[in-house]
Formats: sequence, structure tokens, C-alpha cells
Amino acid sequence: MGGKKSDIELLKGGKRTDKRKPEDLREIKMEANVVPNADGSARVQFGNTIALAAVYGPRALFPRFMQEADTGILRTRYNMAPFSVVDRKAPGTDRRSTEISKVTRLALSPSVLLDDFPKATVDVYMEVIQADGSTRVTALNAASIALASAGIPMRGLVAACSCGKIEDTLIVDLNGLEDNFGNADMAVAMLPDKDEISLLQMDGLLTKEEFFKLLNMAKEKCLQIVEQQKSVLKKLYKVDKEMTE
Amino acid sequence: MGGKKSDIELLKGGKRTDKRKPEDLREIKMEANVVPNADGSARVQFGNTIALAAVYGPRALFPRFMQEADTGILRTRYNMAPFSVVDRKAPGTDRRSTEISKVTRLALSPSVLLDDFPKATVDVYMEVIQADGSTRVTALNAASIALASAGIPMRGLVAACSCGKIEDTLIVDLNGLEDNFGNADMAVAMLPDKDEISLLQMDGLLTKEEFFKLLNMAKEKCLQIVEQQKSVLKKLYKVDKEMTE
Amino acid sequence: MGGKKSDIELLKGGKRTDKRKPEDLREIKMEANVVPNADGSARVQFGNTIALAAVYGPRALFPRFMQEADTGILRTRYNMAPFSVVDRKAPGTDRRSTEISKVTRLALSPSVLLDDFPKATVDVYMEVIQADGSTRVTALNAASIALASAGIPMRGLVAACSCGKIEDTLIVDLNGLEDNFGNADMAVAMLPDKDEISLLQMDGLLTKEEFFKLLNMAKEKCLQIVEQQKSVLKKLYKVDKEMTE
Amino acid sequence: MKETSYAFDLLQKGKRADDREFEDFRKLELQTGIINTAEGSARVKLGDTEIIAGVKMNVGTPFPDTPNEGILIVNAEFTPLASPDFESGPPSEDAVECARVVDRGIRESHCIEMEKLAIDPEKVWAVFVDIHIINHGGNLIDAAAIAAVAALHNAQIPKYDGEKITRGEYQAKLPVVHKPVTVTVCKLGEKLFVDPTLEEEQIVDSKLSIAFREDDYICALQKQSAGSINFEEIKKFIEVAEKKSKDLRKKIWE
Amino acid sequence: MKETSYAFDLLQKGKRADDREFEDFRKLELQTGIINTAEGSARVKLGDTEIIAGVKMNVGTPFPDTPNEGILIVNAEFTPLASPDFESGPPSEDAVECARVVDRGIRESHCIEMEKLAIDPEKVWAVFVDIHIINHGGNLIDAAAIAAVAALHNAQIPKYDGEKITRGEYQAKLPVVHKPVTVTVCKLGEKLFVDPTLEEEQIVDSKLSIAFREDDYICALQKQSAGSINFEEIKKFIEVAEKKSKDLRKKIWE
Amino acid sequence: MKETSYAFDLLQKGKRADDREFEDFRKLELQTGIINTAEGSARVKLGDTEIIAGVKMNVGTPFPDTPNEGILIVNAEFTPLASPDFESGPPSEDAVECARVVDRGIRESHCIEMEKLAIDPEKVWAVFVDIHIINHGGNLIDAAAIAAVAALHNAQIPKYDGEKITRGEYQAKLPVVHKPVTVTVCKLGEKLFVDPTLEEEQIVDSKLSIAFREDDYICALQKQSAGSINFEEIKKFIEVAEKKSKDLRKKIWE
Repeated sequence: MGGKKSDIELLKGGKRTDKRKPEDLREIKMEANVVPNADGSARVQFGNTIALAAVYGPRALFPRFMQEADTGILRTRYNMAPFSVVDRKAPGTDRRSTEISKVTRLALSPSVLLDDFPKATVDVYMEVIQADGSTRVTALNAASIALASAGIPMRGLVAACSCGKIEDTLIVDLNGLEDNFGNADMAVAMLPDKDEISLLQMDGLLTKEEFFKLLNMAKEKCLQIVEQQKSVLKKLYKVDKEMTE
Repeated sequence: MGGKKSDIELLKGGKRTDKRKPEDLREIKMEANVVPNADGSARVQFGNTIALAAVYGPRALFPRFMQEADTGILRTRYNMAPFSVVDRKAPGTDRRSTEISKVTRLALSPSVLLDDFPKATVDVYMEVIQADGSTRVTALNAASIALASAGIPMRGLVAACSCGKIEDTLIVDLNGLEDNFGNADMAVAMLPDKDEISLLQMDGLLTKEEFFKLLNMAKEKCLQIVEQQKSVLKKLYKVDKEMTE
Repeated sequence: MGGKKSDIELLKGGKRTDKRKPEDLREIKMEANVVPNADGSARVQFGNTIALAAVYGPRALFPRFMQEADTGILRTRYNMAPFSVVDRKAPGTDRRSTEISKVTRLALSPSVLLDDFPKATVDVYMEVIQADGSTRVTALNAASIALASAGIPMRGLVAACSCGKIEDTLIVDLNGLEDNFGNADMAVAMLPDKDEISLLQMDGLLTKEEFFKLLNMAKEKCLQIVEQQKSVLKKLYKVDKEMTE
Repeated sequence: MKETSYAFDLLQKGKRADDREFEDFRKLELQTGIINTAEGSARVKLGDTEIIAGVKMNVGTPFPDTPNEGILIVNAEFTPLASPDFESGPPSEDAVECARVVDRGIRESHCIEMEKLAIDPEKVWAVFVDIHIINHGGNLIDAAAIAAVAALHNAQIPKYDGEKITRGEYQAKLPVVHKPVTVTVCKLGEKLFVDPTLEEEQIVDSKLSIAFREDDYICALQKQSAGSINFEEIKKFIEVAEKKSKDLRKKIWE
Repeated sequence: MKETSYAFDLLQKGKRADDREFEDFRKLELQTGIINTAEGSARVKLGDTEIIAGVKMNVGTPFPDTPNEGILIVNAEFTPLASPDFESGPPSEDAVECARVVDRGIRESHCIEMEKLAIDPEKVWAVFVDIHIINHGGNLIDAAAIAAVAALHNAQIPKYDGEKITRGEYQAKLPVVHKPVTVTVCKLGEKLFVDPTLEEEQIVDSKLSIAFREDDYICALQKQSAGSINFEEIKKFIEVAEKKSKDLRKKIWE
Repeated sequence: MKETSYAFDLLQKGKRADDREFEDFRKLELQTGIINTAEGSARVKLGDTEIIAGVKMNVGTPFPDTPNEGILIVNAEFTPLASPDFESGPPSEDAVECARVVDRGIRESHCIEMEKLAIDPEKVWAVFVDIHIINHGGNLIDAAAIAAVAALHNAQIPKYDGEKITRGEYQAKLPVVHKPVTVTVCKLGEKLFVDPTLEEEQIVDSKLSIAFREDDYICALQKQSAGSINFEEIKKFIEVAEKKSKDLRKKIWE
């Protein structure tokens, strides 16, 4: 996240650096079952940001002292490939990925129903392989499809979107430049079917009015994104059905 | 510990850098029950050196293979806050703190009676939050009060004091300058009630005569320090009694 | 391993930097039972390269989840002393030692019979204390003697030898200069009694013909080396016998 | 477990174990300048929670993407002294999150004038804020944020002659110009409340930390805890946080 | 366990679960230039195995023993996403071995003209090759080597003015002049076969990875797996590997 | 366990399992110059205990608080080869203590003339002493201290032309001027004894390591083991240690 000063003009004649209007999402591509080994998986692309997610589980959790007697637990890992960023990232966990692993776990938690899996774990692994802003929300969108495609019982899908402010203009789906040099950026995840917010992070400077406007913009986009997630899952279901028939 | 050369005059007209005479302790403050979460705790200040200690236990020890079948064990951790020293200390364990964690454990071991707590651990955590020499002995004095206030059965309190040599003068209770630029420094811990030494470390150059003189000076001060520890504990006991009455 | 360019003349009048002919081994010294604490141990020296190996086990393996129910397992650790190389090596595991620990384990595996030791481990520790090329094969030769002297059931001894190419000449038993500045180096381990290859690593550039020639040269030397290993073990057996008589 | 908790039952009935109102903070004690080895420091006691923050300054190299600005590094140590649930070892997920949320409140509010910390094209001041938990009695993030910002306001820049720092002597106040305050609002059932105790914290449905600047700008937000927040409820969270941040700011700086 | 495996029974009968011939590779898909944040990249799919390799370049200091050459660093991440057997944390023994075997194939074949990567006496280009496993379907080393070499062939040197790199702009192709290909040959009983699936890999007696250059030089060898290889059999391993490396090279570069 | 030990029973009766007197060291063998890759080295065998110490030298930057002095770094590796109780991984508490006690004996005795290791205002020699345990047969600290000091006395400064070190060629002896010797005195019941075997070490009540310089100065002290020492007994510990340090010094250097 950002807020650095720069000579970069983020808005030119009402258009963003990638020619979008403020309220436009980038092109979104979604695909399920991209990691054959996993119980469920997905690949989601927002413009030039690409994230993969794979779900393993429910499976027995070791060592035993980490098990919960009356429910399964959810674990998440968010990671960026060294080549996914312009300045190579050293492999391994850093403070940013530690925090994102936590907040994405909390963002997915309200959606999964793990009471039927005592002592088990459901593991969600997210890998960003190309980053151009909005990586955590892209990863979350992939994770949610992966969980559903793994057949994990869910209260609803999680859809996520970033939003923010550049030169006093409110925008959605920040690209890398906007993330680095904008005045505020915010990550929102929802269970659109329940009207619940499960992730909310912001940094930058926003008035309350701007904040609520942004939140509404993000909500609108999440409603759009969840439809695309559902259509991917429906197609998958159809394929499965065809294969079993 | 020290022995570096310097232009600093450690003694001027028989007075030390902080105006003390060679045989003077700095002002000592002691307070018990400063960490509400702990089973026992204390804060001890020797001049500008401040250490906290907290005791948790006896409590079950995991993983199991670390348990002793016929006795409880004592564990200690000595740590310095990053801001406790003039040049910021990187967080985390270093070789010095590893060694001090060990010698302070050995210094407290003769005082605690853990036979009645098989498979359990008593954990002593020491944090130096402001350092001006003599940090390990200050931490030990706090740890001993913390153990007693936690109700751990003890053969006696442990009192500790540093001593050393500056420009051929023998002194007690070294401050940071004396620690860094003196000719010898020594850390002594005792069970004054038993006339037993439980910690003894020295580095620098001392004749045997100087060593024995210093040891006697340290003993005398430990006898003084233990009285102050006891009075803190007595007050505590009185407070407890009043509260239950 | 190497292949760096240099002004160093590795061959002068058909003689190598240490006056050997291409097909000559350096002086080899072998000694068993050099680490009294171990169940078996050995010290092997090829010229200026010195390696120690110690075997502990079969012994119970913890934590339990690492145990194999129907067989014992073999573990290996290859390490270099900080002072064993001309430019001090920082203590601790690096990528090179991680890889060599693995390939030496695979090299010894075909020789040991651990089916009679379910849930147990046999641990082989190799320490290079002076390095002048060919350290992994020297360590392997020591490890094999150590395993035999520990009484571990074996299908045969493992003998190992390096070979390579300098200025188009094929050589055996590379020293440090040849390792660093030669055109190819190869490590070979065999069970000479079974005509089996258990370690084979090469880097550099070799034609197929050169490769097979080198492999034959290495084999011939391994047959020689294994005799020396056997004679060390025989002596040991004799000593043991004498001691019990 | 949640259902049988005393705190849970009370909160459901509209009460708190310590008789506070839902929008009351516990007693706040703040002392600054308490660590003489630090360039700035503060101790915060908030009920049973006690935190010390220390500021240290070194001369360092600027980051390539901010060549004319100082460097801010916020670190939190959840020492095992402070709670039976804290462990020795590398910073836990919670400690990392705490440090990063406090960091963002400071950074995004432009609390420190970072450009004034440039020394020459190759050197800038690096400001280390170390948060040391002494006792964990709940609501660590709010207390840590107060301690950190107060320590910064207390901090001075050491004397530096272009070659070396003279510790213990100072050349100027650290240029700190804003007063961000973070308030974490908790929800249990229909109830919103602030400044949770350790026991309350374990039973909340959801938590949202919001940092406000003195000019009413929101400068950081972080949802914590596993529960979700209904879309419509957010407004109430923000309102409560804004009001309480003003109260706290008054207490701290007036 | 081995004895009851389906793949084992089949291989003993001279068949493979996916009906391939013993010397057939699975379907190979190769795409290059797929990561726009990297200076070079490639994705390899080999049956169910999927690997992405990315090349990044930085300016660094030469190693003292090679003052006039660039630096090559090969790293492999066996991310837990790719297999239930991979774990988070520092690189496993297998990941380290994979990276080092791929490294040697590149380095020893003189694939990159390292002398051309010297900038001035104190600066050289450092070439990072990062291998990221997406799905582990067996035969990682062969697939990783293809991905790494293809990514290098795809790579460009960023624009550099002696002081800073302009990312996204390039001054030249990375000087890559050779085409090493690694083939891992497996043995089970008397049978030799290539490109093992995950299931086959778990039952092989022995494995030998051999890297060939386009001029038939062997540039790296690595025996893997715990079983030994009879002295006389090596010849067959080499022949199969050489033949298959030529086939693969054709597929990749023609 | 202690009460049923054979060594315990013997010591109580005034005997030792290997028939030594209480103030006898086991057979000491010392060889120097045994590692040709090191600038100095020594092997010590003390009964079953075997230790190798190696000295390596590099050019480094002086510490800010000692700008005109070389740097001394002492490190000990308790390799798992040497004992079934040693484990792989980062240095254990005991290894750290051993290194630090040996370090203090060398540093505080002013054994090395550190000022002579300054090269120019920005460069000094860094002296690395690495202690490698080959077999742990008890009394590691005394044996390690002998090995370390002997390796230093054996060490030479490599040739250095202001830019690079020529390994294998030397410009001078390392300036080592003192001969500190460390003796660890053990107590069991009323008995004091020295040079404990591994078995004896496990049953002692207390241990005190004392380093003496050849001019009878005490230069380091370290109480080890969990038991305490009666105030009045210290005198005896010191006397025994002084006497034995003289004996050892004679054996080593005469």
C-alpha cells in the first residue's frame, strides 16, 4: 500500500493510467480447477494481477495439540512469487505476507462451515504470480472459488475488491501505480449473499463521506464479481455432471 | 561487560561518574506485582537500570518429552527491549542473552523447590527496559521477588549485585560507563540466608586479593539488598492479609 | 565444484599441481574408531582433505511421526568446519551442504539393511575438517567404515572417488585447485562388491566417451579404495578379538 | 465456551463486568519521557493493559522510492512476560499485525514530517518505534497506538555532526505535526462497545480498528477477528470510533 | 506398499498407466513471456506437472573469484499450493537439490555468456532464475530445467544508465547461447523409462538426471533416489537421455 | 539417578573411576599447526575429549567503540558427531556459553595485542577462533580454552597488500603475548576435583571455571551447573584452579 509522492499523473482527462474510467474494473478472468493435486483451486486475473489459490482438506491436522476438538480450523498462506514484482522479492515470509495471511483467513472464516470436521484443517494456499495492485483481493477471489470447488460447506461465496482515491477521485480496482502513488487504498471483501463485510482495510486519508462512497462502490463491484465467480462454478458443476453422466 | 580504553575519567576526587563513593549502591527501588497477568512479578530499579520479571507457573509443560517425571523444571528468559540501550538493540535473542538466560536459571535453581510439581514448568521472564550497567543482577533481584510473590516454594531469596574495578579502585554496583570502561566487572548472586553463592561471573583482570575483597563487598551488599526484597514481600503479604480480612 | 577460468597451470609436463600423474590417487589414510562416543566412526584422509564420520544408532527416532513402522531409516549430515576452507565458512547449513547431505544419504542407502530396526534411526554425521577437493567422497569413505564398525548390517561397503578433466586430460581424485579450475568434475560412489553405483554427480563438459572413460577410472580406484577400507576393518576386528580373548 | 462466559452473559444484558458503559474507555494513564536511553518514550496504562513505546533514531540510507524522506520502522514485541498466551521466538501474527496497523496510523496521517528527516542526498534519519507489551489486558492496538504517537511527540533528534551521533544530546524536536488516534470498536450480538478487556475480546463477534486524525480524516482501518460485519452497521462503527477518538485525543493532549 | 501399486504392476508388465511408451514424454506445453513483471519467463506443462520460471535481473557486485563475470542464482520454491506433500517454510532438501541441478545444467553448459554481463570493474548483472512449482505431477527436474532455460532465452537486459535501472525498458537480449536439456531416466526392475508421473516416481528403483548440450556434450549428471545402478546399465541410461534430450530440444526450439 | 551412579559412589569414597587423584588432569595431548587451511590451529585431547580449534583471519571494519583495534570472534560448534546429546541446528545454550567463556579468557587477559591488528583507520584484522568438538568426554571448557589459546599462539597473519589477502603466505606472527589457562573446579559433597569426565560432570554439585594469566591475574570466572557454592569454599576453588593452571601452562608451553 502506498501514498508516496511522484510526478506520475494518475488521471489524465478523467482516464486512469490504463485508460479506465474511475468506476471501471479491469478485465477479470476466472478459472477453476487449475491445480490438479488440490481438492479445489482457481486462478483469478484482474488486469495484470494474477493469483492462484489451492485448497487442501479437510484433512487431519498435526501436531495434535493444534487440533480443535469440536470443529475444523481454517489456515491460509498468502505468498508472492519472487518474479511477480518489478523489484525481485526475496523468497520466504515477510511481515506483509504474515499480515495478509491473517486478514485473508479472517475474511474467509465467516464463509466456511467447519463444525462437521473436528480435529481437521482446511488449508488455503494463495500464490501471486504477477502483481499489478490489488493482489490480496485477487487472491481472495481465487480462494473463495477454490473453497467452493473443493466442496467445503459454505454460507456463501466471498467476493473482494479494492478501491481508493487518486487526486481526489474515487476509484475501484487499483492497479500498481495507483496503489503506490494514490492517496488512499482500501481492500474490501464481502459475502454478497449475506450483505456482510468480512475484510476491511484502508490506508490513506479519507473523509467519512469518501469512505462511505468508496464502500458502496466496492460493494457494487463485489456483487458483479460474485456473479462471475458463480458462473465459473456453475460451468464446473456442469462439466462434472457431464463427466459423470 | 567491558574493559575498553577511553578518555573517560571514571573516578574524580574519589567520586564516581554519578557522584557515588566506591562502596555505594545506587538508589534501589523495588515493587512487586507489577504484571497483573503473571502469577508473580516485580520491578527493580538500580539507578537508571530498570528490569521487570514475571513468573508463570507451576504449569503443565509441553511438548511432553521435555517433562521431568519426578520434578518440575525452571526455565528463564532474559531479554532487553530495543530502546533500553543507547544504540538500539535489534529485537530477538542474541548470544549474550542466551548466556544470561542460562546463568540466571542456574542462579535461581538452588533457591526453588520444584519436587512437588512433576511434569510442570515454572517460567521466569526478565525484561530489561532501561539499561545502565548491572542489568543481569537487577533482573535477578526482580526474578527472585517474582518467584516468592508467585508462591513458589523456596529455600531462600536470591539477592544479586555487581562489583568491579576502575582505575585500581574496587567498587560495587557498576553503572554503564563503569561496565564499559572499567578494568574488571563481576556479577554475584547469593542466597544470603544460606551463605551460598549461586551466580559468579567475572571478566577483567584481578589479583586474588582483589577478587576476595570484591566478593566480600558484593556479599555485604547482597545482605543489604535481600532486606529490601524482604520488606517488599512483607508489605505485599500485609496487603494481601488486609484484603482478605 | 568448478569450472572457473584461471591462469593456473593445472598440468605441467604431464604432472599435476601436486606432482601426481593423472591416474594417481593422493596418499590415503584411514582409521576407524576415532570418536569414542559414537557407535562407529572413522577418519579418512585423501592428501590434504580430511573427513571424520560418526554413526549413532540404531536408536529410537523422535518425534514419533517421523518413524517408519516397518523399517529403520538412515539420516545423514554433511558439514564443513569453518576453518576447513581457505576463506572461512560461516557456521551452519547452506544449500551445498543440504544437497550433499541428501546425495550421501542416497549413496549409503543401498548398502545398509535396516528392516530389522523398525521405528529406529541410524544417524551418520560427517565433518570435513580440512578441505582440498573431493570432500564428499572422502566423507563417504569415512561414513562407510563408520557404519561397518558400528555393526550396522550391510550389503557391502561403499567406496567413493572423484574424477574429472583438466585441460583435456582425464584425472582421478581431484585436489582443490583441480576442483575449482578444471573443466569437469565427477563424484562416484560404488558398492564394489556388487558392481553397483550409488552416487553419481558431474558438472562440467564431457563427451560421452570421456564420461565412460572417467567412470571406468573411478571404478578401478574404488576397487582399490575398498580394499583399504576392508583392511582397516579387519585390523579393527582383530583388535576387538584380541581384546575379548 | 463462549456461551457460558460471564462477560458474555453480562454484555448480552447490556452490562460490563467492570461496570463501564459500552462507550467508556478504562482509566487511561499516560507518562512520557520515561526511558532515558530512548530519544522519545511513553508508557500507557489502559486498565490492566500496560505498554511502553520507545523511539530510537539512527542515520540510514533512504529507500530508493523515497529518496528525500526519512524512514519509519514500527516493531511490536509481545513478550512472554506480558501474557501466558505469548511465546518466545519470532513475532507472532498478532504482533506483526499490531505493528503494521500502528505503523499505518502514523504513516498515513503524515504525523511525522518525513521530508524534514532527510540529511543529505545519501543520508536520512531512520525512526524506530518499538512497542513493548508489559501486560496484556485487552485492546492492545488502541493502547499501542497511543503509546507510539505519544512517544513520537516526546522524541528529539540526537545531535549529529555529519559523521557521528552524540547520544544524550539533541538538536531539535522530532517534527511531529499530527495526532492520529485509533479506536477499536467491538460488536457482540447487536451491541457495540469499545476498549474491550481481555475476557471481552475473546467473545466479540467482530472488531474494527479505525484511526482518525484531529481534522476528522480517517487514516487507517483494519477489521480484526473472524466474524463479519453487516454492511449497514459500518456507519455505527465509524461514528462510535470518531467520537471516542476525539475524547481520547482530548485526554491525551489537553 | 510398492508391491501393491497399480503403477508398479503395470510397469512390470511393460505398460504405463497413461498408455505411454517407456521412452515417451507426456504432452509438453511451453509458453514464454507470460509474466510481465519478469525480465524473462516461461511456463511448462508436462502432463499434470506445471512450473513457472521467472528471470529477474539486478546490478550487483561480482564474486571475488570471477571479477569479470555476471552472477547466476537459481532458486526453486516448492510451494504448498503445488502438492499435499510440500510444506511452508525454508526450502526443503528436494527443492534445494532441484535448484542446484538446474543451476549446474545452465552454468556448466555455458548457456549464458557470463563475461558479457560485466558492466564495469565493480558492477555486474546478477541473473535470478526463480522456479515456482504450480502442480507437482512428477519429473520436476526435467520440467524445471526446460522452464528455466526457456525463460533465459526469453529474457532481456533492462535499461541501465550506470546509476539506475529503468524497469520495463530493455537494452538488449540476455546473451544466451546454448540449449542444455535435462532428461531424467528411471529404472524399475529391468525397465528404463522417462518422464515419470508422480505415482511412478514413488516406485522407481533409481533415477539419473543427465543434462546434454546441443553439441552432445554432457554438462551435468545427478543420481537421485535411494536405489543403486548397475555399472553396466549406465550406458543405457546415457543413451536414452541423449536421444530424448534431442527430441525435447527439437520440440522446444523448432 | 545421581545416588545410584558408580562415579558418585566412588567419588564419595575419595576415588575416581579412572584411578586419578582429585587434582589430576587426564592425559593431555596437544598438537598445533594441524589444519593447513587455517592461519593457526591446535588439537587437544584430554582423556576422551577431543577438540580442534582453528584460527582464520579476514580484513574487516573496526567496531565504532574500538576504532584502533582488531576484532576477535570466538565460536563453538557442538557438532552432533561428538556426542549423542548434541543436536544439529543453531548453537545450543551450552555451545554459546563455552564460546563466550573462552572468548573472555582470551580477551580479558589481553592475550592478543589487539592494537597491532589495526591496518588503517577503516580496516582492521578480524580474528575468528572456531572451536570444533570432535568427542565430548567431559570438561569441554578447559580443553576448548587450551585449544583456542594454542591455536592463537600458532597463528600467522596472512600477506595483505592493502587490497587483497594472499592465502597461504604470511607476513608476521599473530601478536599473542599472554598465556591464559582456564581450570574448572568441581565439587561433589565436600570433595573438590578437576577435569571431570562426562560421567562425573553429570553428578557434580557445582562447577566453577577460572582463567588465570601467567602473572597470576584472574582474567575470567564463570560458575556453571545448578548447585550453589558456599561462600567460604570459594577460596579453595581458587587455590586449586591456580595451582592446576600453573601445571597445565608448564605442560603446554615448556
